[in-house]
Amino acid sequence: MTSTESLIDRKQLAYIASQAADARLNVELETEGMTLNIGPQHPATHGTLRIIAHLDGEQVVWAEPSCGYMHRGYEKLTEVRTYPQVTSLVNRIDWLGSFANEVPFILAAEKLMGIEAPPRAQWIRTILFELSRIANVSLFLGDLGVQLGAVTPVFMAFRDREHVLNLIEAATGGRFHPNFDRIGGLKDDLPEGFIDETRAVMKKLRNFCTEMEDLLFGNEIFQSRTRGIGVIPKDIAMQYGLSGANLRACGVDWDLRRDQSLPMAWDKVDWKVWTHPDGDSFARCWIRLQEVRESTLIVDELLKSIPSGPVMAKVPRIIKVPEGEAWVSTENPLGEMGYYVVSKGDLGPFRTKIRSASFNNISIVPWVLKGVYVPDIITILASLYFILGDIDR
Amino acid sequence: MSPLSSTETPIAEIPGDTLRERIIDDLRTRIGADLLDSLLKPGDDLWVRVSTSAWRQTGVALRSMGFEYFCFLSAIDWMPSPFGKGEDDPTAPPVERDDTVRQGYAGGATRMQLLARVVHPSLHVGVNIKCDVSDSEPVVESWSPIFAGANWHERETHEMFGIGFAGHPDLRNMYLPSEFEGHPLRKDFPLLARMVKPWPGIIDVEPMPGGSDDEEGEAE
Amino acid sequence: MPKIPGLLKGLGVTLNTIKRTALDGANTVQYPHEKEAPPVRARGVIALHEDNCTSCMLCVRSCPDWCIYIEGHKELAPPRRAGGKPRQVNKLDRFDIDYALCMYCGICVEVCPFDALFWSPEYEYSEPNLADLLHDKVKLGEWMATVPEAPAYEVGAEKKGKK
Amino acid sequence: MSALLAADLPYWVQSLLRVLGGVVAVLLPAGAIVYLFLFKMMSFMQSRLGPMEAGPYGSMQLFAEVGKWLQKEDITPERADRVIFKIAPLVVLASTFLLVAVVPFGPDAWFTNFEAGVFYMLAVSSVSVLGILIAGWSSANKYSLLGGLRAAGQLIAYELPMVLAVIGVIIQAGTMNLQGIVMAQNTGEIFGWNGLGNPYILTQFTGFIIFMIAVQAELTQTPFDMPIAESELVSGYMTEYSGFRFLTFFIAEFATAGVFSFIASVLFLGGWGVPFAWFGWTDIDSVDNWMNVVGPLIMFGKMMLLSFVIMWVRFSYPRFREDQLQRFAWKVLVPISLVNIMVTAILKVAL
Repeated sequence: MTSTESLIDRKQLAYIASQAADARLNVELETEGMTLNIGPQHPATHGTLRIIAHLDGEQVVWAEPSCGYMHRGYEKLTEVRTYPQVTSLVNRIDWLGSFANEVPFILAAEKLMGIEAPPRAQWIRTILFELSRIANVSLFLGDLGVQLGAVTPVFMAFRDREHVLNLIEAATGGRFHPNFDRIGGLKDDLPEGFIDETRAVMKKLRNFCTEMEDLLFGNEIFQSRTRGIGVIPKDIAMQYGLSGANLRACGVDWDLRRDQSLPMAWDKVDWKVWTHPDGDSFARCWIRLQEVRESTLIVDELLKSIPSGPVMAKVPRIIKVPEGEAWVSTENPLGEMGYYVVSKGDLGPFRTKIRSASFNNISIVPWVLKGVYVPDIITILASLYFILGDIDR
Repeated sequence: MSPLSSTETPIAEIPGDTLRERIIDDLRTRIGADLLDSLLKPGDDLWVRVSTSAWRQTGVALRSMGFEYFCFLSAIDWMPSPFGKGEDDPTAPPVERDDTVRQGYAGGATRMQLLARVVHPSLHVGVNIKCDVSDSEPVVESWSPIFAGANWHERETHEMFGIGFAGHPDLRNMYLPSEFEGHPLRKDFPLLARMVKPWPGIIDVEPMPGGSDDEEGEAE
Repeated sequence: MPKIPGLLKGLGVTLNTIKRTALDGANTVQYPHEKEAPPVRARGVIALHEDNCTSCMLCVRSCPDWCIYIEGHKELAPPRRAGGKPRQVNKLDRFDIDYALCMYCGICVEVCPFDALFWSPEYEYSEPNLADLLHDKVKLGEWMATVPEAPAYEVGAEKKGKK
Repeated sequence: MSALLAADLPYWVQSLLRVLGGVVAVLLPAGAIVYLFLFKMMSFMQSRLGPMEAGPYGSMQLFAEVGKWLQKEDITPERADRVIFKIAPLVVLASTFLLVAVVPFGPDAWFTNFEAGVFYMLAVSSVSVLGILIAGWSSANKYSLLGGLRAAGQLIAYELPMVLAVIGVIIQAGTMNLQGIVMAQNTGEIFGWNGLGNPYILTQFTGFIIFMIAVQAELTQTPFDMPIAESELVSGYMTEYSGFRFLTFFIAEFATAGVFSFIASVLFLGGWGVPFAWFGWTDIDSVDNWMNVVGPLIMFGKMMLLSFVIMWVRFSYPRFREDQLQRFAWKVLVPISLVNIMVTAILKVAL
């Protein structure tokens, strides 16, 4: 504990000292601070997040996010819904990777019921999970360009993400909100031609990653904008509960796909967890880029070994989950997404605590934004990557 | 600038139940009798209930045991909702609802319980910690000096359940306007969406005009 | 080989894309003139096969948004076998889906035990007025014509073609 | 427009022709750049087709956009400094018109032809800073203020490399008259070979690169678009403008891009001229009259080429941060251009 606190203290002391020096200068120059509201309607917040930034010139003295413009009360809503109805709800938490939201909830319910989906369903779940990760993070890569002033990457991202969405739609019927996961398996099997189509699309996505590397990540301007900006040390990241690529960018080798046993197919294939020692904005973005590519490889591998068989285990027609509590979290596109489901043996959950990744990821913003410049606010926010629905739930 | 890099570590060992038992023992030696109850579901997860006064101390102990990763903090209201799911027929007699408070894993004595989860980043094992919150004085010591990330979670819990956190720097509302009254995630807070509109699921099929009550073949 | 500066590489990527767009065509579709066919499973709109509905209320009750409204009455129908007694059946008076509320989860289609509800990939039914999105059974019935055949399954699937 | 006509026409006709010519010389490049590069090239870079509905291949889209902007309400923020707020876009546009006044389009096709043309050009190009600064200040908006201040800092910082880059050209040409610079390039020779003339892009390549970078910054195009920076400052100094006034800014942005490309082609690419040796011309009086028609076309072609580069860079790059930009200007561009001047001067004297 002491080491972490002293680190914060040291940083803050250094910051206070620099502020005091600035303040003396400001007294001489008679400058005064300015409060800048970034959002709720602002191009950089892609949603309705508001950042209150107190500026001294273009430097941030303190900044604080103010969320809740999109609070939908999902934890309350789950309490009046049945288990099948909840999946269509939690779809909308992180709306770019919807399918990934359903999985931990369904797994929690399955855990309470003591059933497990058949292998084919596990495979397809994993494939769709990775597809939604690709759909989500590839849009992040494009959006990153826009936040940094490059207009072209976002269109390339939309172009190639479209193929992934088409795949998800062909399999599940919903482009954004698949609602395909069921307790005990999946709603349906894959349609004909899905496997070949997916292989072709994965190739396109890898090409897209290369393009992004050339267009954005290799660009010296991009590097100078992101390298060394918004550095988050390992222990601070842990304390704030940062997860996913944000945590791995701090050099923590932790991926929930690998580091826990879930009835999913990740442990059936060989893949790699990417980490980066720097902990800055560049590292976070770079990890995400590598993860998209890694995901395409995972999907390719899974498609090779997909078992045949049913996609639905035997479950009663009316699902009542036995009394108990369960916590399941998975490595979602944004980070660790978990559900703490409390059941009282009813048709619906008694209480669901939704632990969404962005809420934790964005709670570090006041810490990390201290002393940066206004343009860096945008870089850091973009690299932390949040989705409003995932913060506010 | 450091070079781009990646690591390739073998799949870590999945934490076993012996590890979890060791954690309970370790925690017991650190906080003693304040560890009120624990539950270990084999191959699943670990629940620990500590006394309200030892909440902060538990956090410190867990931190020093290596549970550095703060996952979430929230609360559970164990009182069954007096409103049900809002799927009642207003014409029918009111349904009887069981309103006994039954706590979940690791027991408890009060209606409100605090629930938090911290994770050991290298052992990949997590602990769910619970603590009772008294109805009369719902204040618990804050975890935010131990886990900086608890700040927002405590704000959220304060707002949604009305639980106070002593030592928290800034317990403003996160989501709701500051003048909002009530604590939405408490079970006695009605969900308005289900109150303002009648349930459409009430069977609305006109019987045969003066017809016989012959039900044969109805379920065509 | 000397490293090409990232700045030039970036210019190369955009130039390459220009070339690709010019030669292979754009990735966009000129919407009102040409349309992309949605996949067969696409959840566009819910179509109602009115004759199959028995107003059992299962769909209404399973709807998370409470956006389906059913009213019906009982009626005598001709007997199934010659010489039998006339049957009493439920006839629909009203079957409305409020598409302003619907979140396209498809639970109603799934729970329907009598195959009265189907998904159609039809998507062009936007309305300037929110209230006009409440579609009645006539409108829902018209969409039955657009319901496609279910696609075949991928290799390895257990079941073979079903609704 | 032409000095040949000047002798024969009454003064008011001359003035009218000059004004009309100026409007054409500003609006035509602006329209061409917007349609070809902003609408079409950017779309093609992004795997889409761009506007297709208005006219064949969307060629009338620009008129539709103008019509749309003209219909929009002209909003002045309540706490804005009204008069200044309204003047600002006109000041920015005015600097564009002032700039085009010295650009020669042919042996006799020029608006004014005075000796200190380069000096004048560099001077009036800074007028737009004034417009941007007062637009940012008078909007009574924090984003606008930040944008305006950034613009002021940036434009002043890049004025210097631009001036220094041009000095090399002036030294080599020995004149500040733009027409004279065109002459010098087209009558020049490379090691005795005059088949290409001597376009200064060859000898002043460093200067050309620095000039183009400075132009990019001067135009506030990506990677130097911090004053606008839509993801940070919404639209910077333009945030509060709507309707016609926004249109004015918009036209000014692309027209200035065109005019700067004109100037760059005059300074570095030989301007309107073709190598005089091709036709046996020796000086400006011996140039055939048809160059007054072909010259503007050549200029237009070179302008499009340079604006293509400007726009290509704009659509490909992310943007710098304000302090990085300043560092780049003062620590990289200024020293390099100073060295360039020195080398040019030494070579000029030595050779």
